[in-house]
Amino acid sequence: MTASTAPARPESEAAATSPWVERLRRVGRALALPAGSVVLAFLIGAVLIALAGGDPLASYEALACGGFGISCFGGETPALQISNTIEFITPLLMAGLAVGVAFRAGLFNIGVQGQLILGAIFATIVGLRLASLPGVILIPLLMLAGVVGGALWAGIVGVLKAFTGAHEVVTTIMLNYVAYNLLNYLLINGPMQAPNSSQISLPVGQNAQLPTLIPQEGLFFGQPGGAYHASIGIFIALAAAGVYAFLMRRTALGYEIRAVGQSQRAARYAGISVRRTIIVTMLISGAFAGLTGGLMIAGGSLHYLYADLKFDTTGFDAIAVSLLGQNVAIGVVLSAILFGALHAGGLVMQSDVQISSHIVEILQAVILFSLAANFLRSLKLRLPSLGREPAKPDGMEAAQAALQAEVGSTAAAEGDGRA
Amino acid sequence: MSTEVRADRPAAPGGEAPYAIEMRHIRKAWPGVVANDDVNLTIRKGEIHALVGENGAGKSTLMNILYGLLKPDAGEILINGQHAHISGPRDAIVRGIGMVHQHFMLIPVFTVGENIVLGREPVENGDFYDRSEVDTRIRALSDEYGLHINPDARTGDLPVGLQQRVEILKVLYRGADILILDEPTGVLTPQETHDLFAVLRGLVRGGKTIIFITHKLKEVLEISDQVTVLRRGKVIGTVRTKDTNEEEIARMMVGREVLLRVDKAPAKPGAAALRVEHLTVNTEQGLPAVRDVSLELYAGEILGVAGVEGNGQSELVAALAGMLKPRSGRIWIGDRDVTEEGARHTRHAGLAHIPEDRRGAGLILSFSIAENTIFGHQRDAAFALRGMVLRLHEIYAWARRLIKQFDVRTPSEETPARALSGGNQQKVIVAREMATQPKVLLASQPTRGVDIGAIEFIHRRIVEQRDAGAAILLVSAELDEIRSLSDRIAVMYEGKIASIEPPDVPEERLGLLMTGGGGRQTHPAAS
Amino acid sequence: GGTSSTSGGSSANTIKVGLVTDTGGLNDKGFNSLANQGLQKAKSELGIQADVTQSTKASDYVPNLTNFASRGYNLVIAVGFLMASAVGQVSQQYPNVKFALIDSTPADAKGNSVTRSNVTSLLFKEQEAGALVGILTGMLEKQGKTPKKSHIVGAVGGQKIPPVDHYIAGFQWGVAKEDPSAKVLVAYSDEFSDPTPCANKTDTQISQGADVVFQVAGGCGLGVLTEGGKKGIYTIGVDTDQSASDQSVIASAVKRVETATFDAIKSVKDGSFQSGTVLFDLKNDGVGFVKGNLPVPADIQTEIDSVTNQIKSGAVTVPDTVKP
Amino acid sequence: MAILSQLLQVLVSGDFWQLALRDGALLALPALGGVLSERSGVTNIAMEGMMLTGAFFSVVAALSFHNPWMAVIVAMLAGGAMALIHAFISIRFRADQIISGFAINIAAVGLTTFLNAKLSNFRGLQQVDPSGRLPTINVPLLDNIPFLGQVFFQQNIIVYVSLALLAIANLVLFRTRLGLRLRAVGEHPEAADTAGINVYRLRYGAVIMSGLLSGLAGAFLAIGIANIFNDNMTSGRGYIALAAMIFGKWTPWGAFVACMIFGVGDALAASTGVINVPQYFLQMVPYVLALVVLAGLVGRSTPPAADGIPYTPGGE
Ligand SMILES: Nc1ncnc2c1ncn2[C@@H]1O[C@H](COP(=O)(O)OP(=O)(O)OP(=O)(O)O)[C@@H](O)[C@H]1O
Ligand SMILES: Nc1ncnc2c1ncn2[C@@H]1O[C@H](COP(=O)(O)OP(=O)(O)OP(=O)(O)O)[C@@H](O)[C@H]1O
Ligand SMILES: [Mg+2]
Ligand SMILES: [Mg+2]
Repeated sequence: MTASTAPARPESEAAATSPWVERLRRVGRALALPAGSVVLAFLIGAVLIALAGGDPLASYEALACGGFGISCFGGETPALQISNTIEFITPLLMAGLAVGVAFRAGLFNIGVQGQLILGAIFATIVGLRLASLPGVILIPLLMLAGVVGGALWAGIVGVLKAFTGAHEVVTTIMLNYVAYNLLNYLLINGPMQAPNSSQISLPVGQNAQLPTLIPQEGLFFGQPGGAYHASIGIFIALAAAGVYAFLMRRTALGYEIRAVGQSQRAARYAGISVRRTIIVTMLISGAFAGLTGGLMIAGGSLHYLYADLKFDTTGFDAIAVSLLGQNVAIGVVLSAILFGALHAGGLVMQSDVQISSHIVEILQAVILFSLAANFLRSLKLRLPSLGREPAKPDGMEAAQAALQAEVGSTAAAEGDGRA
Repeated sequence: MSTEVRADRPAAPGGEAPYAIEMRHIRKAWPGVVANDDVNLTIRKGEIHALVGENGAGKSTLMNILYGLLKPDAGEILINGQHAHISGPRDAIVRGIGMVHQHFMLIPVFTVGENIVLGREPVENGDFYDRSEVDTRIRALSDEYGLHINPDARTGDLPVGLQQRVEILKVLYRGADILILDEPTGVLTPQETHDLFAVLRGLVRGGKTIIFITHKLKEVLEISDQVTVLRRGKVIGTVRTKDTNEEEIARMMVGREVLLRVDKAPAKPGAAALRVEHLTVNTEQGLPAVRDVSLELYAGEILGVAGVEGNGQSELVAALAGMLKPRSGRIWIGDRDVTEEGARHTRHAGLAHIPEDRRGAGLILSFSIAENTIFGHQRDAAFALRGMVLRLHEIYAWARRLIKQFDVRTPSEETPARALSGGNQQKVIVAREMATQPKVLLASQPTRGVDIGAIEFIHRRIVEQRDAGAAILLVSAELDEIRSLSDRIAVMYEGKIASIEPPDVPEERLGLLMTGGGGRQTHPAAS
Repeated sequence: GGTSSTSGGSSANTIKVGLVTDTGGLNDKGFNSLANQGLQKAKSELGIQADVTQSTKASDYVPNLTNFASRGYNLVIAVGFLMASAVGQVSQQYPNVKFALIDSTPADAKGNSVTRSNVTSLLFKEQEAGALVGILTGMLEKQGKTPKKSHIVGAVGGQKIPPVDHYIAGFQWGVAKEDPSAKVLVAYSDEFSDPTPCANKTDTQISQGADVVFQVAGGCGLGVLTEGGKKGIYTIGVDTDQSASDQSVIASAVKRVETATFDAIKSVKDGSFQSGTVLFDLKNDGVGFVKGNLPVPADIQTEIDSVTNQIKSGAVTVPDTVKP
Repeated sequence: MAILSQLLQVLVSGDFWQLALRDGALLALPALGGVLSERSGVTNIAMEGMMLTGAFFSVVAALSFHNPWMAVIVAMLAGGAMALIHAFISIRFRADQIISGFAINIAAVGLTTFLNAKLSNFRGLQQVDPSGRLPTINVPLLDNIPFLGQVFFQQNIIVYVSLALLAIANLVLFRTRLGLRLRAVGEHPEAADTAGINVYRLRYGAVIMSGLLSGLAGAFLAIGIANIFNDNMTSGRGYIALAAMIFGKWTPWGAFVACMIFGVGDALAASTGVINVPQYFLQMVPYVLALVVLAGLVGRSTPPAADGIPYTPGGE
């Protein structure tokens, strides 16, 4: 082959020395934007708080205290605040992954709330029925039940989409409402209502509850152990994020999911079954969602199923988490931490400085706007063109020009040699 | 060469008469690339001015600037001697500039009429769209320029040749004096190109000025008065067409000598690698496309498939590749009946496929080049442990090898395919499909829209594959390509193989066979 | 830093009270709002430190209660039946913090009611208020003074939870006592916030013949009042005097959550806090009957007064479960 | 059998259909807004938030002006302002339109709840008195026709407005120059741009229209039906409208048919006392029905080709 006999080109060496630098730079660049967006959002939020008659600095101190246990001046126990935050992060992260998987295949799963409810129902049933099993068996079974419940619900969406083309936005919204009514049926004078209560089920037994990070007996950081509800559920969620990353980046299935998300036509060309991939993706998405439901029952502070789960917004907040995290595992983890901390912080902010916790929602929205609109990049883009002077080629441009010149001359040499 | 046409026109501008267009010191940079670097271009009134250059030379960018779609970083534009501030296509339209874009600007779900009048729609009773007025005007226009078309046809249903016609009518409808045609012949058959040239000559006679972008040097010589060559964003020079030749233009474009002809030894056909019996295939919409086709393709030969676009070639290839289920008939690769197997298994049986739609099917533009080099092979043992876990190390090594072997010009294997020029994108596909040493290679329009340097390269590779024993089915709208590469030529007409011819068949006979043995091709919408 | 966040700690004799709403939030026009009014009154009259946290999800209950308890608040008020087990849990972990639970007794993990030495349950005999508006309704029906004289009336509940059912049970009892032939339609909207389902339920009850409808659905139930007004029937408000909401409101069955909240705070302030259950009923004016936009005829008023006395004296007991 | 006859009894009642049409027409407004926005190429999932904002400000305005028309205008402006944000972020900044729409929905909840508390000192805004409510109009003579009169001619004024807007939108979208251009912009903005059409202006217009319509729906909900503002009172209707828009294949009448399924669902849910089926199963019916119809009859709905893709001239 002519090309293979050509001398090794310098740019391949350049490429060999730079990938780490390049990779670091890329990670930095990938993080810079969301981080900048968050900072910008907080600046805008500060203005809003001031307009609302609050003290931005005090509000943010309280927010940081509630979210991360730092800058606490109201007698809060940092460890407890962190525990609360972890408790909120866990379902957000899990559900965020559920939304993310679907997004990767080009599917907008607004039905995570419904899938999560089904997961919680299944998990509760297993937790109650098999209460006598030891935890090491019962907890995995309960999680599995959650997975099955969620996957079943999302699977309907996948199958309908694959075989009839029914749009997933419609089917997921419809199935949410079916799930809400199912939940009501079960819990309001229905088969799962606890005998002496209404609108809630019996709690799953001790064996079905996830171990907490801090022992329940004794005093820790000045507070009773039982006040700390953060459970090892956070590790399950983090592990799920790891699985997600591995699935997407390192497996053929993830590759196919991404291919289908980018172009169904191309996927078909490559022999990928689009139908099958859509169904599998929805099953995985539903499994994550169902696992969220399982974690809510086995972890957290309430171990029973409650009808108000239909007003819970986890499944919707997860959409924001996934979008903010740009559907990549690390991004979803970071944005779940941010949203979990904002939620926990909002509660403290209201009690500490009397700023409505609903400010937090506005803040979340501003973060999303700022990220989506990429205000920062627009600012940057606008700067160089202020002077009419055309921009000097930056490093990359210069490198590319050099490369092109080099390749050109190599090719010319070949041509000459043959002529 | 039609010298008599050139004789009709003045060889130089008449004395003081201002240029139709002057572009001065135009600069436009994209991130990482300077697409236009201090470009000066002057177009005389009433001439056909060809603009040529390799892929990515900056031709489209320059014309998009002229048409107001892009804002230059620097430079100025004069139209008919007057400074023109063009801040959007509307300004260009007002100044009598019309443009037929490289990628059609047609709305598939609209009718032909709606597409043509869009932006200058006749209305009645206030704002109501006046369909009968549209029909009248389009018929008048069609008659005037001999571009017949049915205004009520749905544009997406038309073959590309007719879509091209719609594009030109759009420009004429707006009364443009200066027409920019960006690769208008890229998708046309020789007959359609011929027809188009007749129209262009008519337009010039009627006083219009035309800027014409193409990769086909023959067309440059046939139709233009002047040629401007761009290379990597810079003007290399402008020459009078009658003072130059193909070799010179090619050298200006590429910066070196280019082999314009493929050297190849006679084929040594082996056993049948692909057999097709009584194959009938419908389009995705369920319309008959391939009717009862039988053929045998031998190892070590190139079978060219010629035909006017829309005569079933695409569906034939899709069926062979397992992307479209045939209605009846059977397909064998070697001894394996793959009729029902689908794309994945057909691939495993040894078939490779360079698809005609490279951006829509052959690549995932957002994936890296490395990821694209395993597209369709993502579950192969070489790239995935047990078909499940990707072996990234091997994949990157593989990608680097292909990049080197196939001279893909890219900063790295992690660059997204989107960032490559069209020619280099095509090279990635060619590399991937050839590297598996397939038994059967379906090459569909393998050099469409690719510059001559890359065409030369791809042609060489196809011949090498043949010599290595692959059976190659080459589908192309380029008769030159078909004739110079093929060992046998099958002509498709209305879903059937009209005839199989030797490679030295006269062009006239091919043309005749492609149009049903005589009469002009017609399409129901072209009436 | 903010002034309150730095000084909140420990000035010796201001007591700190934290209030945790349920997911209805402070604007619910129902018991969250009323409890907050009680809290704010205590703040201005008793000079306490009063802080509020709104729960947006059920999973916020425990963290919110814990937040106040862990910071040494003297009293943590939990508003609403749905927080029973959350209070049961947190009160056990913080035996030195006092809790007041509105509408329920604390519950253990299994949902069984438990007693805690640091929890006071503020319970209301809603059925007694429901009974009085039931008496009014029944008498009007019996005397043919309702818009349609149909002997059919309705009640629209928010969710099927005890505080709601108590009201409805009392209403059923009162109506049946005066007009045994009258039928009481019962529906639940599953909503405390969106008024439309309540309005729609009312519509249906009206088309079934109801000419007096009792709302027991908080903010959602306001839809009952306006829909009733539009359709020309009588309606009855709940929790507070709602006669200003619509012309159709002929009376309201009230429950003095603000008073109960205030009293609980006061008991902590003056050291008279007692664990266990505090019952608010007709006798202690914790629930009651308030007139609306219809002049109550003397005979009916007499009957209402007499039933009130019978209930107060214990001569009659009003049932608290809804008859199917 | 008893259930069937109960169902029949419900289905022949004028009350039932009156209610179904009212709720259908309520949903049709944001659904129509969605159709316009997405036809122009801007994905819009923000109807929920724009509607909630409209509802809130209609009540604020009705309480201060005691005039429903002023309130309607204020509500539409409020919805339009939210839409303007969405348009600005989506069009000017070429943002991911799902993120932007989602942010609008979150912001609307936060904003209205916060302001509700602020303005009412934590008691919730007052009930709107009759002077501030949108009137029900009985069309003279026609309203006396048995059954049909009640269903079609004894409705809130916004029901008539909603139906008229549907008809007008359908005409504009498919018969006029403006409609042709709007659809062109949503299918292939480059083609429209190169034909001299101002892509941005049309997109801004369509998105803002969706805000005006959603704001109007919010006003209808708050001062036509409920006469009150409660936090989060739209309770997912914007999402139902979104589903209806897709279900109806991005056409005004298609969306309206879908809205009517949900309107009937609302009416059914209200009939629980009459039909002897467990309430929650009855309430599932419209959603299950929609699923079945979608899967069986409607099938694939293809959005406008450029829906959700920000436009950059020349691919810049
Ligand atoms: N077309 C496809 N699209 C998506 N996933 C697929 C596809 N084909 C196979 N898979 C998944 O990959 C797994 C491994 O592939 P498999 O072992 O089936 O490959 P193969 O041996 O080449 O094919 P076959 O067994 O059908 O001959 C399958 O079990 C299935 O889960
Ligand atoms: N939207 C864009 N963003 C970034 N780079 C671009 C863009 N459009 C063009 N370029 C780059 O600008 C250069 C010139 O592109 P242009 O399309 O003008 O080439 P061309 O001469 O028309 O090529 P072809 O013959 O393939 O059509 C190329 O390197 C191309 O990659
Ligand atoms: Mg080009
Ligand atoms: Mg196998």
